[in-house]
Amino acid sequence: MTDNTQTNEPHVLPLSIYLGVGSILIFLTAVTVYAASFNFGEFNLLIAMLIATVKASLVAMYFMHLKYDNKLYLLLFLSAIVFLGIFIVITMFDTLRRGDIYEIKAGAIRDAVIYDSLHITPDAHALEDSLSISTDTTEIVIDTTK
Amino acid sequence: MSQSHTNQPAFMQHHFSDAEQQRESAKLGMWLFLLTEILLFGGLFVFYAIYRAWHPEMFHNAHKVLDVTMGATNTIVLITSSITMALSIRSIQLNKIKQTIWFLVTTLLLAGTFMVIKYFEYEHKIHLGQLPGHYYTYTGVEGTNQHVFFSAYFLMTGLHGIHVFVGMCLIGWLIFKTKAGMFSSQYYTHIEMTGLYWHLVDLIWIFLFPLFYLIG
Amino acid sequence: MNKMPETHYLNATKGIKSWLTTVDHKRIGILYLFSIMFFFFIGGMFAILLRLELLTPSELYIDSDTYNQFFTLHGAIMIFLFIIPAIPAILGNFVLPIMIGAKDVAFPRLNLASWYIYMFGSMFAVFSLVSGGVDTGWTFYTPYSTTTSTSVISMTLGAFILGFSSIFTGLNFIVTVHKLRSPGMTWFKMPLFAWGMYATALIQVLATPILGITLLLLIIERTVGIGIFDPAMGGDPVLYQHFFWFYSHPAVYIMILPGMAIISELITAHSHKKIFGYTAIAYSSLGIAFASFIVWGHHMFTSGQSELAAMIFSFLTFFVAIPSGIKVFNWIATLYKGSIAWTTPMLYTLAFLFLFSIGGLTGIFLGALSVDIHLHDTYFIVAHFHYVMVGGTVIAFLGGLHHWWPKMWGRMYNETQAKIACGLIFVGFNMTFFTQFIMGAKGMPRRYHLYDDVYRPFHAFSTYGSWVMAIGFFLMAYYLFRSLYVGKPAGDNPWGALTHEWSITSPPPEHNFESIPITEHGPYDYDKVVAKSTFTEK
Amino acid sequence: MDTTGTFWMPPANSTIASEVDALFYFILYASIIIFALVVGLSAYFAIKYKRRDGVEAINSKGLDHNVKLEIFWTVVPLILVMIVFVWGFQTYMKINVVPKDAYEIKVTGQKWFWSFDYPEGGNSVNEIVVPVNKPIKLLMDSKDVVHSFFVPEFRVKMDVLPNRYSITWFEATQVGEYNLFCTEFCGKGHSEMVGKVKVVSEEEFEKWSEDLAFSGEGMTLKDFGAKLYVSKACVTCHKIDGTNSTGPPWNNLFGKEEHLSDGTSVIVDENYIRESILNPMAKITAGYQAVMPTFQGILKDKQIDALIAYIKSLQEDKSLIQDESSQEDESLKNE
Ligand code: HEA
Ligand code: HEA
Ligand code: HEC
Ligand code: CUA
Ligand SMILES: [Cu+2]
Repeated sequence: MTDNTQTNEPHVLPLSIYLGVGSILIFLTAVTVYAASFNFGEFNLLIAMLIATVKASLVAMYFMHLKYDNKLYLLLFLSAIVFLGIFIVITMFDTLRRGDIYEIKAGAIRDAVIYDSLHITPDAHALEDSLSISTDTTEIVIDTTK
Repeated sequence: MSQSHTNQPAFMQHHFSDAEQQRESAKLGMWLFLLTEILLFGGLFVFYAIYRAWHPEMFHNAHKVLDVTMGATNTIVLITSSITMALSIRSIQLNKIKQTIWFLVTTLLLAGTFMVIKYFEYEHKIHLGQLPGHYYTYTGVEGTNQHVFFSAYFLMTGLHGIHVFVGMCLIGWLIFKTKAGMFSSQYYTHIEMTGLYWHLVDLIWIFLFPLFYLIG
Repeated sequence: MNKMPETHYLNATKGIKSWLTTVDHKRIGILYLFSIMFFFFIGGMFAILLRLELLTPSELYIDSDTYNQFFTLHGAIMIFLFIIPAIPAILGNFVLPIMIGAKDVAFPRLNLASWYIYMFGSMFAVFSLVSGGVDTGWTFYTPYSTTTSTSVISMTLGAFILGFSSIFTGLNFIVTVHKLRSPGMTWFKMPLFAWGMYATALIQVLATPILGITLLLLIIERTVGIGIFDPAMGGDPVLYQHFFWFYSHPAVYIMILPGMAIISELITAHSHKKIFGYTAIAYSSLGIAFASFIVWGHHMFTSGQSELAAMIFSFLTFFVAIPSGIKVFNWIATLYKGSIAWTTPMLYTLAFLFLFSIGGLTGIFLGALSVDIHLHDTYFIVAHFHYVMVGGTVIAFLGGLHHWWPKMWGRMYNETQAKIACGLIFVGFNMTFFTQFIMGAKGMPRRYHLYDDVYRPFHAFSTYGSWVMAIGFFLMAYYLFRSLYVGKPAGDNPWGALTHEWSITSPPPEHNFESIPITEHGPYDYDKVVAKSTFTEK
Repeated sequence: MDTTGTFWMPPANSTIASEVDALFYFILYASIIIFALVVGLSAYFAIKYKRRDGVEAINSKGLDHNVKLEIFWTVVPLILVMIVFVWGFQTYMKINVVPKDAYEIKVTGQKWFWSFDYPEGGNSVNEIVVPVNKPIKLLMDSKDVVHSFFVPEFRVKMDVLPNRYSITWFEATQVGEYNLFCTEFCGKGHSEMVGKVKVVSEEEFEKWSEDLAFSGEGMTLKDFGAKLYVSKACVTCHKIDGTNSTGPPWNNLFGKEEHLSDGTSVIVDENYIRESILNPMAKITAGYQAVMPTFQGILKDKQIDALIAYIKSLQEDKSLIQDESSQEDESLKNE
């Protein structure tokens, strides 16, 4: 497009940007799959999330044009992430810190009711019998059908 | 800013003073909508995070039953569809209608591929009883409350799948309307908005993939 | 005597169809007015019925199951169908675009869609009402809500759908405020009502999706048993409370911010004085909006959340009090040396200052950890939230309704009757709920059908108060309806106010403005500009 | 219930109570001052500057902000609330940290009654008896939904959660009987899920806990059953005068043909009653909801036998009862 007189003329990015970003994304996918085949212990999560974040930022910045558009959109986008972060972090201040004061087990006392009737047999064909058991033993099943 | 309604293009609505204002409004509205989408999914990410932190071993054991090859293929399929979607917008910006349609069709096909692969994954899990909640009957995972992992898996990929499906409908509609000549480099708001939506769907998958398939 | 304009938005097109397909923000506001007031009436009737039952400590005329459904339906209807949409959807829709000099909201069709979504969602609520009711409390705490046999699903589905209506209204307002302000109206020349609506809309857009996903998870937990909230399935009920309050605490500011926004308008318009501390009020709205997101856990001090989390939440809770205080003090300073007209909207404003201060200050009791341990889930809480919601939001809403009523219909209500109704509501309200502070502090638990005899005098007095209040509301309904037919034409600017909506005819023309207005003076420049009042009682 | 105490608060009968009250009153007085300021000023202005006919706006140029004033009313409330926060938090920690030597009682909440297990092996329902001036630790959990343990006179409240333990403690300072409320909504009987806290002297407690392990020796089975009928809270749902309550009435129950919700019917005999007590969900009587809690683990065999004997004694047509216990006298029926 050479004629740029119109005010609402779009901002056209060169093809190379799209293709370049696209290849990086695919490359990073390969990297993250490869990285997952090693065990970095605690860092597994960190590495995977780091790569995912880079990929997500590329998509947001180039495909979604955040880099070129009104910065208000970027602000909105980030605020969603920030509020989500607040939600997760503060909730974890609860969920991971219960029983700080006491020595008691602050977690669940027993497993979910469905395991009462699940036989631990690594055989997928146990499917049929365990299904029939699990539908008539738990009161929850009865209640929810109402 | 002109207030007169004469010599305004057909797509203009009366309460906007010019096309730029209309376009900007649509875009801001769309971004706000995307923000609500992020938070909607966000609730499920919180679900995932809390339970993963509570049962790290179980999550680790359970994730092994997912098929990394299928997941990775789907990631690549979805990323590619994001590229073609972006390119379709570029084409319409350059007023190349044919090319736009071609890219949109490719996007649609890739989305379809994604859904087919997803279908096979689900099918397999349903067969094995690796299902959420009361329907969980699989016994090959060690740990406590394994069904929670599959609850998270089905909820998150399921909600994502619904979004892909909605996206496919939108893209189909775009193809139809582009053919009918609704869009040009002067006016392509709908394609742009659908594009933003589609990239967001892609973006969410970018996180779902490692969280479920790779590290669990 | 004033004359009504020949054509205006009410008579520009005619027939039911023209109303049901309208995209005019003013008409949509009116549609909301009638539907929301209808549900206010229903919710109010449940309140009167449950107060009647509480007249005596033992069973009077309904059993426990029915009582439980009454307070649940009362709470759920009042919250989801009345107070959250009330001010934004009715008054916001009607005045916000005109105030900022726009011809409509940014997405008129989405606006209409919001109304239909509201009606659709309310249908589910009504359905759950007729299909056996709900008895979980408006909070739907698990695992009770996942095991009770009542229609929890249709009620939560209703709330889920109503959430979308709320989101779309918020989204619309944000874009409208950003993109459709008239030339010359900078952010800091915007009326404070618009600021308040904007801050509210931000919360609506950011918090409501979480409600959506929470209720969805609840429904799925109930049907499939995914094991997130139900302990029998390995879930955690306290986590449900986090999810619920992450939305529902910000939601209480979705309720009060619009109320505060109205008060900011009324207090200047009826004292003809420039608002004190404009910037402080504008920013405090944003401050409240932000702070509202980080205090949700103060509803859970006894729930078994970790002590660390309780401490954080208590600490953060107090920060909401500061911007609220800033607003209150600025309003009082605005009155200083004003020219205060004792109109009905002004009376509501003064009532607001009185009641909201009590409601807000009792919030401080609840934010204090040790005191909340004692007060949690007693009638002290019930009194607190009625003081802020009814004494704050509803009073402000009624003030706003009376303020803009002549603009909406072009006619004035009967001022004398309005003042009597205002007085009845004020007195009845304090009778009903002040007693509840005392019995709450003395240990009367909430959601109790039968209660210990020592609380009897308090309950009885409270019930009498609710009758006084009900009379006030019925009187109001009577004179407001009557004014539509026999009210005197009010003229364009009955209060002599300066914001844009008073510069056009009452009722406004179909497209608000002939040409987009240029904003020359600030919304409250009463020291520079004098607008003559077009209405006198005599 | 004792109605002394202050205008606002019930009597302060635990070590923590007066501390909570002190903060309550601090906030109350501070609030009254702030409230008086807010309402006083606005009323004063509203009257002083009331609009008079003909007079338009008073010249108020320059009265639209004042930085010093604004800082003042930001900082002063901030200081106040921070005092409240720190004070509240300190007491909160005292409410939460259990003293080392506390006497531990296991509390179980269940629709809609409380049961208490003492370390000596005794068990009581809806009545918790504790020694005065001794810290009592409560280890609590729920069998079904969330309940909450609240004793206003002690200022303690703690939710009782299913599938998880929660803990609170108190130390009573006054001998007496206090109300215990459930304050988390738990369904139909929520407002009837009330009990008593009986604070007694050390000696009395000692004696009481010996009695508790009591198994009805020296009593007829039927009398023991009548006692259990009240003390184990059957009375909250089952009447013996033929009226319907949450559960079916007990008089003339034995030997009757009972219709079940699945359409079948059953003759009420010892086995059926036993099953109804231990596994109430197994057979639901038609016309009632499946809300009866299980007493598995709460009632001992002997106690169940006693209850069966008691139910039998409520049968007027003795021909339906074959064994010898029916020959016993009727006079102690309504003890
Ligand atoms: C419109 C709705 C609304 C508003 C505005 C508020 C405002 C506040 N609320 Fe309220 N609240 C509810 C609605 C609302 N609340 C509801 C519905 C519930 C119960 C839900 C349920 O369980 O069903 C609840 C419950 C609730 C609890 C939980 C209690 C419990 O269940 O145990 C708490 C605890 O911290 C709390 C605190 C506060 C605080 C600190 C404020 C503050 O924002 C108040 C700020 C205002 C002021 C402080 C007054 C003005 C300021 C001054 C005059 C300046 C001077 C002030 C100081 C020096 C302090 N509220
Ligand atoms: C906006 C919110 C709102 C409003 C306005 C009210 C209004 C009232 N509420 Fe309440 N209430 C709640 C929200 C609200 N409430 C919530 C959230 C709960 C908690 C529920 C739970 O525990 O889950 C609750 C609980 C609650 C309880 C505690 C129940 C319990 O715990 O056991 C009580 C008891 O007294 C009560 C009483 C009242 C009364 C007497 C009114 C009166 O003010 C009502 C007066 C209104 C009328 C009489 C209607 C008249 C209207 C008209 C005639 C139409 C007018 C038309 C025009 C003006 C055009 N409410
Ligand atoms: C929370 C209320 C509640 C309490 C407490 C309660 N029950 Fe019940 N009970 C019921 C209900 C409801 C039924 C009928 C539904 C059913 O069969 O489960 C019932 C049924 C029964 C039946 C069968 C009666 C028939 O007509 O079929 C017996 C026997 C019984 N209960 C014994 C007891 C005993 C013994 C206790 C106390 C130790 C007790 N119940 C406490 C609610 C209760
Ligand atoms: Cu148990 Cu309420
Ligand atoms: Cu809150």
